[in-house]
Amino acid sequence: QTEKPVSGGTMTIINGSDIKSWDPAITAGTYPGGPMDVLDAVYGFIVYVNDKGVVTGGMAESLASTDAVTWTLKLRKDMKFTDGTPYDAEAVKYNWDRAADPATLSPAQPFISSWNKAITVVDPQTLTIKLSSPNANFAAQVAELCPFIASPPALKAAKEKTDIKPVGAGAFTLTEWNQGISMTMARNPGYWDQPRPYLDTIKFAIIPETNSRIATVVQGGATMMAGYPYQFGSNATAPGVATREIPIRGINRAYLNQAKGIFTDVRAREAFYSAIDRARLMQAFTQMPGYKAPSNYFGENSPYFDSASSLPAYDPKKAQELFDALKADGKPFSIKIVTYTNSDLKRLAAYIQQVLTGYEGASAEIVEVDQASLIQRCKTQLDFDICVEGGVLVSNGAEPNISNLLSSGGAFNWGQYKSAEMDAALKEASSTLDPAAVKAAYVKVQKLVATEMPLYIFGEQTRSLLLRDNTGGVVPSNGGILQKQFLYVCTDVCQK
Amino acid sequence: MNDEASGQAVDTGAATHAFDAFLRDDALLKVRDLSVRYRRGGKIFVAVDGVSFDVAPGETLGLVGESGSGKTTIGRALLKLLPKADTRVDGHVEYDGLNVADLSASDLRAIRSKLQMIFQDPISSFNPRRKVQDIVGEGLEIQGIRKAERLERVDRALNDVGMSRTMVEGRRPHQFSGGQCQRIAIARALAVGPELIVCDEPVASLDVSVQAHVINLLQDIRQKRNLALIFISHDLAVVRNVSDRVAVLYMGRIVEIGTGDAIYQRPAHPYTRMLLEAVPVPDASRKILPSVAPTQASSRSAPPSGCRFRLRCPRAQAICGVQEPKLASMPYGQFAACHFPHDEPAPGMKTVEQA
Amino acid sequence: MTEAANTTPVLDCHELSCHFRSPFGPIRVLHDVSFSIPPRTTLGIVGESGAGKSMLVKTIMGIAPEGMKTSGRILADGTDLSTLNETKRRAFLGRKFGMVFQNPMTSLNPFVRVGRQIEEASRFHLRLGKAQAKALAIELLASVGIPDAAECYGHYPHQFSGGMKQRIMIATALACQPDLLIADEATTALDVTVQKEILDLLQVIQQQRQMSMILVTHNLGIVAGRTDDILVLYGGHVVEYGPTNTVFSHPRHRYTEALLSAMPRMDQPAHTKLHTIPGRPPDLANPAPGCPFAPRCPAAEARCHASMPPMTTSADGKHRFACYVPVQTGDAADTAVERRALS
Amino acid sequence: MRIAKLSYLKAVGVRLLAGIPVFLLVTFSATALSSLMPGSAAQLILGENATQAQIDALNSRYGYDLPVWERYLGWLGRLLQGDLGQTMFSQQSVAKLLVDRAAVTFEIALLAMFVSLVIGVPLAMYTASRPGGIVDTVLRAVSSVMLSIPTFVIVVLLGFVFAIVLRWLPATGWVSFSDDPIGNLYYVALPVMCLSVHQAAYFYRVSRSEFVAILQEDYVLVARAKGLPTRYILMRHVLRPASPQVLTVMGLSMTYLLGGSFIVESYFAVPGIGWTVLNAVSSHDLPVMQAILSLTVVIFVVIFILVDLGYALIDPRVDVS
Amino acid sequence: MSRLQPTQTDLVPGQAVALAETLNAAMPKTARFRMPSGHPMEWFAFAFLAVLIISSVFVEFIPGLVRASFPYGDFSQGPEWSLNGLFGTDALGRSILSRVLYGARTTLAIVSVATLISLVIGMTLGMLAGFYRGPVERVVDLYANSMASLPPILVILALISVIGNSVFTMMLALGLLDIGTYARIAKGGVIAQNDRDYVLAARAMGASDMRLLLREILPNLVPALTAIVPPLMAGLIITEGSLSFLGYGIPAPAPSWGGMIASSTDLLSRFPLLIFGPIVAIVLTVYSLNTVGDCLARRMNHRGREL
Ligand SMILES: Nc1ncnc2c1ncn2[C@@H]1O[C@H](COP(=O)(O)OP(=O)(O)OP(=O)(O)O)[C@@H](O)[C@H]1O
Ligand SMILES: Nc1ncnc2c1ncn2[C@@H]1O[C@H](COP(=O)(O)OP(=O)(O)OP(=O)(O)O)[C@@H](O)[C@H]1O
Ligand SMILES: [Mg+2]
Ligand SMILES: [Mg+2]
Ligand code: NI
Repeated sequence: QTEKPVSGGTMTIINGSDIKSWDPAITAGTYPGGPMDVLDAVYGFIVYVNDKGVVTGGMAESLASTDAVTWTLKLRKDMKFTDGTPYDAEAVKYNWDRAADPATLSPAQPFISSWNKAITVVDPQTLTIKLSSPNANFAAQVAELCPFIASPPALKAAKEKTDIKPVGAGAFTLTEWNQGISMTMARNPGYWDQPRPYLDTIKFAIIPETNSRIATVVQGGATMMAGYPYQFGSNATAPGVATREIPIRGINRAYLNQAKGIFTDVRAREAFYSAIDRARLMQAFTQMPGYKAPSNYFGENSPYFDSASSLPAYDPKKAQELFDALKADGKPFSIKIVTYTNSDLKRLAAYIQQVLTGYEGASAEIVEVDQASLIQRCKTQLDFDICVEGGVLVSNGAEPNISNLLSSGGAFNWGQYKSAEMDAALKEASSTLDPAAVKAAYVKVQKLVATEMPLYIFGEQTRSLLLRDNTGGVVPSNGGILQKQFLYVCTDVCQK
Repeated sequence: MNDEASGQAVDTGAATHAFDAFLRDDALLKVRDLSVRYRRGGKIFVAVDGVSFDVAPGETLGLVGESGSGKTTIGRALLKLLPKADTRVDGHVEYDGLNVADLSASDLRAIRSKLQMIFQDPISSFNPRRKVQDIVGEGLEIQGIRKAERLERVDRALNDVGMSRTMVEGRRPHQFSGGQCQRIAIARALAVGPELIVCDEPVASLDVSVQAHVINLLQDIRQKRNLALIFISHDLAVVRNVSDRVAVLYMGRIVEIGTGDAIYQRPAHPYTRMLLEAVPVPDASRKILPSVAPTQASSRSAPPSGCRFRLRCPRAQAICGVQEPKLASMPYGQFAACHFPHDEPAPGMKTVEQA
Repeated sequence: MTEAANTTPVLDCHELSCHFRSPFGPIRVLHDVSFSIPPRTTLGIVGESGAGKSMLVKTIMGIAPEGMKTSGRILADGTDLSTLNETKRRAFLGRKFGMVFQNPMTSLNPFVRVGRQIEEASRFHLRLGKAQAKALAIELLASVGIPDAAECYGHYPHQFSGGMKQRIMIATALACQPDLLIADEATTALDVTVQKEILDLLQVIQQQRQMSMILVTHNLGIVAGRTDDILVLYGGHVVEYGPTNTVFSHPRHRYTEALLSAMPRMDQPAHTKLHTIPGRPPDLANPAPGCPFAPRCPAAEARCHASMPPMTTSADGKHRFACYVPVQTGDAADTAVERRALS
Repeated sequence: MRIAKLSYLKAVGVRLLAGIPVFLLVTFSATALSSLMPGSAAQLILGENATQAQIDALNSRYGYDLPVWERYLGWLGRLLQGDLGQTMFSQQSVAKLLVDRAAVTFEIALLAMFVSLVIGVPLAMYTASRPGGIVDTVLRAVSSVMLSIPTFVIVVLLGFVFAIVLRWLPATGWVSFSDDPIGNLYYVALPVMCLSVHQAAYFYRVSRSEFVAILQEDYVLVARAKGLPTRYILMRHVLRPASPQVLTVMGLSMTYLLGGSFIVESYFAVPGIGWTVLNAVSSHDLPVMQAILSLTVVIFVVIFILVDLGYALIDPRVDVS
Repeated sequence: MSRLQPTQTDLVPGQAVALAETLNAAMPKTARFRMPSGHPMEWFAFAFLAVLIISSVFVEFIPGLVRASFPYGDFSQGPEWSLNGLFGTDALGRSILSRVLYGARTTLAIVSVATLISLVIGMTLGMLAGFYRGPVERVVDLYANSMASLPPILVILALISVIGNSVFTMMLALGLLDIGTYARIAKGGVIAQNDRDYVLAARAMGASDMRLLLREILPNLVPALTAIVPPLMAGLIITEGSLSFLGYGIPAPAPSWGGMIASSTDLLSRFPLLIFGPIVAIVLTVYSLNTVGDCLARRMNHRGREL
């Protein structure tokens, strides 16, 4: 960055939907435009994972450990919430204890309750946590699952979840919330990292329709939106706009139901992999050519990438043989694809269906549900063979996503994949701080992924921002959420 | 040609009570104190008010009166055809000794073949979607008469009105002229073998040349079948031609009732006179001298006290506003409801005898 | 006819013919209708429904329905209407002629105050100012026998009874002091007593204002005693035209005769058999070549079916009829006139 | 005068009362349907990792596990106290939200109605007096095509042309009139245009056929017989008799405009009730949903009262009671 | 005393009878005696609907036309001059023309069944309400008013989100929509006819209520109801499309027009031609239905005396 940041100005970030609650304990969606993106502006990440995958200090100075068992959180001095109460170790402990209480209904409750009893407040700026077993990814998990600390009096004052007022110590304070439409926030003058934040005002606008979102940025009606290059088309080169890739790789995946149905048979999973050309599937999905099928969970430029084991490649002959074999065993390959009503996903599902019908003895049925019911349908009711959830899941940082996806009972393991070997390998990877040991463990994981095919990984993508070309200070963290305190308005077009 | 009527002269001598005088015991249809009230937008509107009359078998009773005087309402009340909602019918209608109000649905259906109706607008009294022979046979079909007999009776009825089944076969009403339609309507009424037909302005919508056909036809059939008719019309010339007796209605009440000769030659009620004088007569030898004084019709919903005609009446006096005149016997045999009835012959009325 | 200084006919029609186009060829509704109305006289036009009465007066007023083709000459007060363009003609007619329509319920605009409807023609044609026009309207209302004329000026049509509405219509037609008042079945929709009042009113007004008048009706009783001349239309043809008295006492055309005897009369006893006219009115779309009445005529001869009888004039020259076998009266011989040479 | 006023009041009262059953039926059905809907707001609040037990717990905390009628009566009771509740997620007052959003929708709807009237009615008048002419034929064809394009297609096409290709008009967003009148016009243009395409054609068709029918009326014939100029006849004798019909259509078109606002607002991200209710349905924001449904019913009732009163004003024959 | 019907011959067959009808029609003062204009467009509308219905019913038998689900060419190709490529290919390389025709089948089936449902229920309710008035009428009015007070999309949206979106539920939900409209029209027709002399005449003959309703009144309601069926069907097609547009349409495998438009809307700025085929189909169909409705309505008016 050669440009010198200046203070002042307003930015509008377009999201696809509004947040549902200000409860810092209830967090979901570490992706740009997700709820955590908005909460970050008010609460600020206590620590965040930067785009290199390194845990970096945010509101706290650091969260670190030498043995992966005892973790020390160092807070900054004299931090205050906007209501004047101190942002200190007690406040942090209060927030985490609250989240560990089942009555709070926090989705991170199982994670936090496994260690919150072991929190020791050393002094107002220091807090130690002694884990029961080593976890090298603890800091990353905190950044993902419980990064937001709200003013304890504000939390106590709220009777119900939805009563919670957003009182944090983050870069901005909420001034107006027009539910479902827009949200306006003003600079928090008491933010610890002066002169940041640079912006006077930050706005979140909600526009559900992708084309309208893009057009709005192009016309200058908003500053930025997150999306994928394929969506931008020629708008990416329109005057006044720029695109910025968020260098965090994610995978497009679908869940294969291994609790019941045809996919309990590994041959069926292999057949499915062989039957479809995943590059072409991605092309159908995005309507852009030039995709390459990912060979495994980690991408080629991931430090953990292992070229030895790779997922089955497109092989229609093999697929047909497997379908026939399955049929011979009395297991005709006829699957139910569950997805939600989004036109890209519909296209994806329709493509799968179209390809499968090309095989003899294979067929697929598509079930569309609305986005809110998808989780219920797939995760709770297990009523699917293959469940496609939109979006990409960040995979280069390994944890916590990899465990969530692949370990038995993992939060994202909708397919109910269960493998003791896999669990052991994952545990091994996260219980050491030695990079070589971690890599070795992940080689095992990749081998298992390639042979057991716990889920359907069909594409890899990075997100991009479509933004006005005078937007500076773009610092992505976690799944691509911008650290908003760094944003500033360039006087002219920003230099790279 | 006025032979049948003479046999039915009203027996005035025996009457002791004026009210009963024009009523008889041997009548086919007895109407006593018939009142009909409509409710319109919360207000009660008396369309027919205490009307009593009789119709003997084979007799024709003409009902005349201005528009809105309640002629149609009376006709429909007799046949129980008034809308059920917002309508109240009081009084007593007796047909052949049966009180029509008390009849069960099936008895009513049986009686409907005896009592029939012909409407003013022949075309609209036919269902445009149905074929003419079905329309004529409908009453019989409802009575459950077998097809063979039905066809035969339809033929007979059509013959009576001077048509034949081949003429109507497969056709719909709108393919016939007004006069033909009215004949078909008559055939429809005749097919069920009625004893009394209520004709509600059956010729009002017809041209003079066609009207004559229909009137003659009705007369012939009446004679042949000994039908009783209630003939509603506002055309006094037509009523004169067809009726044995005439009742003059004014604002829902009978103001004068009696034989045609009496009413037309010696009208007692001033209203009857006014009506008769207003009839345009196709006689160019009489130059008409216009009178200019406009008369004001009284409000129908809030009728004046006493005699309802008094505001328009040239003879009205104080008593007319106080006491309501009752129907009373007049020297020429008719009954009129007037305190100061006329007894001289109607001016300018040429009768056959005088001519 | 009345003697007068100015004898230019108020209206003079020469061989007026009208036809509509239809998918089955032209429908001729009027055939060579000729007549004239001297000042201060009343003409009755009678005929059955569909005979073309309304078409005749509408054609004269220039308000015939779209798609009607007209030929023939109409002279109003000596001016040939065909020399005027559409707008001028309408304005001219609006001033010279007043018209009262059949149905008073529909011919007054329910949305416009009656005063306005009465005065608007005078404001356009006579260029009267607001106050003047209002005064005129009130005066007209009073003259047609509306009590409280000044108050009624601001009322809407629905506040009046049918008879009153027809009086208002008459007032409307009188607004420009027309030379001729045309009443097209002006009383058909009214009760007998009201009908009489309206007819009387028309007659009085005609005499007061020295106008001419056309009474269109299908009821022969109405024209009897109220008109000077009478024109009988049948199937679009003039079948008889002459002084009212003569036509009623000595009808010459078979149709007129039949019509008169088909009417029930109050001076006949009950149950008198009426004379009927067999058959039905002519079908305008498929006209027979001969006399339109021939198919129904008891006296029809072969030539009646073959060609239209010429207009014949009676001895006194006033009574005309188109019949080969007219009803004989024993009077002097009739003269057949060359139709083209008529008036 | 006083009596007249009173009778108006009474007429309004009677009609309002008649609207009550409709109101109850609609709002009750909304409660009933919402309780049958799969998914819940709790799910959305808690996020995707929440367990079913957690969701149920939150639902019962908000009283969404009560029987339908209890919930409904509760809502009704609060409504009677003037409390429409608060939005599920942002804890705004629903009443205030409703006012803000309805103002936007009304502005768009009324402007669209105005534009359509101004385009449709004069053209109708012109062509009705010259039936069969070239303008008539062309407009007839154009209007029937316009009537046949679904609103969502119009929205997509006009949005594409004016916002995406030409970039003349904003693709999304809203500036309220009180903040910036000119900006408001800029933002309102595209939504109004989209809604007017259909409405203008509709008004044109209806009023043309009404004008044609009235031109056949006897009283128009009378006016022509008086020799009055055509322009005068149209203005004085045709326009007003046609207005009850136009008024009816205006009333009916409000329903269309509200329905159209769903699509227009959600496509152009305009903060009106259409978009709000769509959001509310998909996010299970019951208080908002109920409030907007109630509002639509009330709007409907009020519009019909206004139309009725309008008849009474326009048509001297109509008696308010 | 009042005016006559133009009397016409009953013995001259053929043309004269037809003419009599025409004249009958011409007589009421509101009717114009002009040949109904816009005839070419009406012909077009009838022909288009006929072609659409036939080709969608027999779509499998159209020679050379690929199946709707068949990957015919590359993704998102523009139109080309061949049967299958006439409208181009969609985002999955399927022939848009073929999908439009198969979609016509789905759309028309849904809309027809929905119309049938609402017509039958609405007509029955409306007739009962008009005939018996009283509480039946109040219930029907309540339903009709409630439906009319809500934008149809909202109603359907609520229903679909409860009963799920399949072809079948869509039929049901759309079927509920127009019941009120049909009921209202049937009710109005019955009330108008109730005072008609022919109903009175049948009553005077002793006809039972059932007979009056079915034999006398119903046949005369049919024209009025048929005339509004096409425009209401057009309305349903639009509603179905709007739902798909909002993302609540019928699910994927069944091609429907609304769904096709919705799925191409997202790609509009990149592949504007994709949307062309289904829009043409939907606009032409709605246009034709409206035109046919107008035509029927006019015919009905011309018949003069029917209702
Ligand atoms: N269904 C009804 N509801 C309310 N009022 C009615 C109803 N039918 C008739 N009336 C009123 O009752 C009065 C009598 O009507 P009715 O039809 O019996 O008169 P009428 O003598 O037959 O008149 P016309 O000569 O016009 O046929 C009229 O004032 C009419 O307005
Ligand atoms: N618009 C029209 N197109 C074609 N023919 C018409 C039209 N209007 C009227 N006619 C025909 O013209 C003939 C004359 O009609 P007109 O209205 O003049 O009759 P009328 O004598 O006034 O009858 P009525 O007594 O019924 O008023 C009728 O046969 C009618 O069928
Ligand atoms: Mg009557
Ligand atoms: Mg006429
Ligand atoms: Ni004799």
